[in-house]
Amino acid sequence: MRRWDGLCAGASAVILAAGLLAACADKGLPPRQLAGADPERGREIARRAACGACHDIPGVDWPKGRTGGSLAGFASRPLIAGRVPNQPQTLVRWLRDPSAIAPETGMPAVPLTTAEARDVAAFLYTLQ
Amino acid sequence: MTSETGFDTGLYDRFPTRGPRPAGELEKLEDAWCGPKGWQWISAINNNFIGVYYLGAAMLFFVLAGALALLMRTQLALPMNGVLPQETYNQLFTMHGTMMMFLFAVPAVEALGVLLLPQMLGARDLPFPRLSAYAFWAYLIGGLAFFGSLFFGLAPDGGWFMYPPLTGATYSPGINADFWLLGIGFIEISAIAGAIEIIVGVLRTRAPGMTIDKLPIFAWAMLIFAGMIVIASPSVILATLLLELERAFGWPFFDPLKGGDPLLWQHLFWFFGHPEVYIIFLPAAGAMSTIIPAIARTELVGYRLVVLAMLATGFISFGVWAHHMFTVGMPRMSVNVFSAASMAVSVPAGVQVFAWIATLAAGRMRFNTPGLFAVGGLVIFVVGGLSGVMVAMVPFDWQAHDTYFIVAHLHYVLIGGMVFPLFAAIYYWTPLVSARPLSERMGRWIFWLMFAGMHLTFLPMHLTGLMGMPRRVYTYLPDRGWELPNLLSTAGAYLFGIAVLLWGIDMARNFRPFRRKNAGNIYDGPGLEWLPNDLYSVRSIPVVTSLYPLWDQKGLSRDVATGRYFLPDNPTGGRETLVTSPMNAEPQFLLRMPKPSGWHVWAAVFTAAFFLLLTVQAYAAAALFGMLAVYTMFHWCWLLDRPMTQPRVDIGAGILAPSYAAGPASHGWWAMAITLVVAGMVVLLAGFSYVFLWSSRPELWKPPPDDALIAILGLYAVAALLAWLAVRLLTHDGPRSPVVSTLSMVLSVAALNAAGGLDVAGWLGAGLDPQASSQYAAVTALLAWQGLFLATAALMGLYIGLRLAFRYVLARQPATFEVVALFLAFSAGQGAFVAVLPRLFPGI
Amino acid sequence: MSALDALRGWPPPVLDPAGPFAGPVTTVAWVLFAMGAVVLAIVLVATAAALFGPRRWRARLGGERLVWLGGFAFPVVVLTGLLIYGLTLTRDLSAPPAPGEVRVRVTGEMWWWRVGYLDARGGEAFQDANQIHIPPRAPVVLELEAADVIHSLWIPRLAGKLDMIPGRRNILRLQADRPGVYAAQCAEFCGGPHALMGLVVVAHEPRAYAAWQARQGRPATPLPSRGAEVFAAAGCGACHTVRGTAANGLAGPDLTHIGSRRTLGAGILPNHQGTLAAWVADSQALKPGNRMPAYPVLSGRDLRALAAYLEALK
Amino acid sequence: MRGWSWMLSGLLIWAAHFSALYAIASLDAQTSADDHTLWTSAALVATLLCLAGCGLVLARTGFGAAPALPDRLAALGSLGAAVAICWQALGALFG
Repeated sequence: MRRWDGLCAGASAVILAAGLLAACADKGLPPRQLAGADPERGREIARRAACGACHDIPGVDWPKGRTGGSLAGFASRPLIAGRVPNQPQTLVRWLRDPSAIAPETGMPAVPLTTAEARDVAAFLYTLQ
Repeated sequence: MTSETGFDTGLYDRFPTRGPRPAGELEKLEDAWCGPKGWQWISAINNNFIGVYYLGAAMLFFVLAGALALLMRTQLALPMNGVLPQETYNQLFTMHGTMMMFLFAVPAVEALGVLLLPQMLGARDLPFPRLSAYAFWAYLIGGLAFFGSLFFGLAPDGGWFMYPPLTGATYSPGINADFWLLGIGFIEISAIAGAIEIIVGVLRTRAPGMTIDKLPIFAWAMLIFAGMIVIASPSVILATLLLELERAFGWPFFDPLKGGDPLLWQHLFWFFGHPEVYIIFLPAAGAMSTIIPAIARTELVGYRLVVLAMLATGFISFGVWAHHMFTVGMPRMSVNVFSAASMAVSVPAGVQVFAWIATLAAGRMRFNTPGLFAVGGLVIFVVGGLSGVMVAMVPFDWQAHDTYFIVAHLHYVLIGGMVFPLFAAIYYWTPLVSARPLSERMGRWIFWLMFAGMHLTFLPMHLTGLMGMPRRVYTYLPDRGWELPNLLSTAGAYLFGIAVLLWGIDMARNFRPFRRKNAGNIYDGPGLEWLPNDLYSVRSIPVVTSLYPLWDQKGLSRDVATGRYFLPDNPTGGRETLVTSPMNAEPQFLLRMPKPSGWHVWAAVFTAAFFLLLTVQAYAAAALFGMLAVYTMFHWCWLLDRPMTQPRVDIGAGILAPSYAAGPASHGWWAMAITLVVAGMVVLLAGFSYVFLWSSRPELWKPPPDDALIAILGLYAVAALLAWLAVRLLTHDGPRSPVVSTLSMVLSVAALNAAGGLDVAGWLGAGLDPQASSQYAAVTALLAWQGLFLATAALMGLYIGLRLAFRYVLARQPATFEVVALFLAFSAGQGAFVAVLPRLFPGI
Repeated sequence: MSALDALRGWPPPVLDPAGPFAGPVTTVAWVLFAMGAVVLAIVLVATAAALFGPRRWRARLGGERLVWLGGFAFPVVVLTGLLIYGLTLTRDLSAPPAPGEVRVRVTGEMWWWRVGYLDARGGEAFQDANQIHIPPRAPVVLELEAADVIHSLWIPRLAGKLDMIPGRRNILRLQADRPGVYAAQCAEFCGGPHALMGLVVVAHEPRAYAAWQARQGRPATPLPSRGAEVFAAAGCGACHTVRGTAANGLAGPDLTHIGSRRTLGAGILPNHQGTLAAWVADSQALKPGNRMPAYPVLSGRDLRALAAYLEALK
Repeated sequence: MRGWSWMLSGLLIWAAHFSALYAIASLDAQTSADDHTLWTSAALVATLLCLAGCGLVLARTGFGAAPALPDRLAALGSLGAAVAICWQALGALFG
């Protein structure tokens, strides 16, 4: 019985902590809404464009490249690529031509239309 | 029926004898055949022990190779899965195929033969008990070392078919490929040893009266199986030798830059590799043809048709090897002939399947576990046979070849044709060796799980193949639609795995071997193996008058158990069995057999160590262990053909038989003759390879030395003559016979070596450099092969000389001389072939 | 239609032929499936009757007559028919090429495909890699060779497979009846990342084919750029050729028109700046064991410039 | 040995035919295309010879009427071999 109590207590603590963190995240970052963008379509576009060739992306089985780092938890990151604030409009611009924002980046322009880039951005914001 | 040996078959009427048997007879027999105690179990040479060890080891490798398959299926469950890295996967699929074929399937059926044949034939043991024990130990040690290579990342990764140039030194620089080449070469030697045992056993140790038309169908199957091993495995031995020579010394057999041809490997490999499938299938089919009549309680319908079907399979399977090569771009006429032969080989399989169905209809099937496995195997095998007909159609094969369609096909054939029959056999014959039968209830569960798992794994693979998935891929890209069938296959594989696990539990709970009392004939089988038996096999060797003796010969069990037939005792005091004639099974002589000893075990350990050390390139240590192996074998032979005192003995009912035989009547002569067939096949295939290499790049070939061909041939002829003379001089039985004939034998050895030396000298004079071209490599290989025989001949000369010194050379015991003379004569003939072919072809 | 769309599994490519060298094989496949289904049904019914049938049926089945009929006569008749069908088809499908057919030499390498387009005299006009462009509705002759180990070229919708064997040259004919993109892959285990050795066959409209041919035959005309400098400085030219520049390596694929290819890494990735950069930076993560080393030393700016340069090589 | 050769005679004839056709096909591939007809006829001759052999064996066993196992196996083997030989000949003709 004692073991079970301990487990329950531990689980409650974890849940509590997660809730607090989520609350903080909500407060600390501006809302990331992209009107009319479809995250599911974005995932498909990201898969087709093989963004995974450089990034490990949760929800995309393959490829899983190492060059650009993992995109897990992208939604809760304050910065894009550690450089610019992680805001929807910036992200859409970043996806289409990163070098216009950060000339020293190694990420090339990905052939996406603005609408496609918005979908992909919406998808990336589902990566909690 | 006319007599084959001059034996009066009227004497059979003296059996069963009447009156009580003398006291102490049975105790003497038990004493001679008592099993080893404690640690001595290693030295056991009785087929009751070796057969169980052998089958146990084969099943161990089945489980291990199956575990590898589960790992692979786990990796393939999802596209671009990361469970196994690429290198590991490539090693696993290589090991899975290799182990299932070489370490499980062939040894398992061979073990079944070793275990069952003596009992089925009414013999006390197989004729060369130490040879089968040697074969087992060599196989176990070699197999474990081979499997162990996985844990060091040294496992071969070129596929079980090992195609060069991928497996050559350039593209497989590590010792992984060497593990395969030396390991498989070594294990084939063990398979050949077992085959010799089985051929001589089936032809020469049958119970009197068991004429060829009363030979149990399983024995027929094992006989054909063993014959096929003798013809087929030389091919893989030669292939592995050539590739190892290319890897180690750069002799270009397969390297196109120097006139070699990668296709030579494929021809040699599949000339072995396709018959291999039938080598595996035939004994299992023989088991089916034994079990189905027993389960249906009726005679096998079309016994003769089935025998012919198995013989035809044995023959035609040697004409289909190139159907594994329909996509290599062979000339169309060859392709067509091979396609026709591939269709032809399916007819005998159809005959057997319908014979089983007819037998089931003629009798009344009992749905016990062996019966379920037999019928389930039949259904699965038919599906595999049908997809086999499909891929025998060349245009369809162009699409299906090397895809998952083939993976499905071959697993249906092998699981339906071999694994299910093997499980039927295990359930059917376990009561023969175990004090308890296996559980019927668990057996049913195991059957249905295995049957369902099998179909769930392999049925979708037909589709996966048609969807474009090639074989031997460690992963696949998403979006090709291959996800679902692959996931199903993986689920099925786990189901199969659970069935095997349950079987392991059943074995652990119920299998109790090596007890004095076994569970007995619980399925009411008709074969001699169900006579009451013990470590000495049957109490007395019956006269057989029926194909189903226990059903047709009333009171046989009782009479046999009370010693009323042949050999109710052991007249020479040791282990013995009766040798009979090959067609009519007329008693010929009493074969005295060895007692347990350690020499063959040491021989196996040293041979294995030799090959293993060769693989890891510890050449000095390998040479040491090679010499130790030769020494132990030498010692083992030294115990043979000792002077003996009782020339004729009573083999029952006052019938006298010799206790010694030499020449073609003796079992040792047969073993040597079969060994020489193996050697002859190797040199014949080497000749084929030579011509094949020429045909691929004739413009690169240089003229042979124009020298003493006549002298070489003359010397070889003299050698053969002297060997023949040695036997004649010995049996002439003059006062100096032993000395003169030994001298003649030694001179024969000298002449052989002189001829070989002359041959080599001629080529060296012409600038023989084995690394320079495929021609020179092939010639050197031929010469080296002959050199191996000349060295063995020299050892035999030494052996004969020592025997003379110990006064073992006796005119009335010429068996050793006959055997050595046969070997020397063969070596002379082979030497002539090796000298003539490269000198006269492709043209003077 | 994108290249990767051609790789989707349904309908199964073997049963969805797109040319006269694959179509008849599909017909054979259906005939064989029908044969198999009928025979399997016969065996199953016979087995069921033998096991469960009434005594009268079983008596009729339980004799040598069944073995003769079912095991010998029936297979002989069926197989004779099939054999003649198969032999006729083998002859038709392996007819020697006619003069004037377009010839392409495809060489299997570990683990990609060198594709050389031959001119009328049999000389190599220009080289490409990992895709084969063919004119539609005309037989094309592929001369198959291997540079290292045995490979096998399989384009299920256009023809059966044929092996590429060092020291030999095999001839495979195929024809696409419709313009389109057809997936293909290596079918013979060739070590390492054999699983990831794919390619695509592109059948053009006739006029598009001529235009493509003209464009591919020309050397590259890259503008001087930072990417070109990176390409030269990183030593890419030691393994790769870009016709019209100093890069003349032969170990890897010809990159003269890499920007115009549909796939990257031998049929495994879509081809654009992003994947080009990923491939250059760390191809080992995408296709483990392939012969191209990873280039983690390039700066972000250089990598991007290089990718842009490669993409511009149309 | 004689007994076994007789018992296996049909199958041995098959083996002879297969070997002959394999050799002929190899020679056909090795020589010029003009000789193709020659090799096809050689295959035909080999086929007729082997079929005649099968016929002889069958006749000697009274077309399978002989009851002894070796005779039966010889007869059945010849029958089966004849089928395979015809198929292989078809293959050579279509070569």
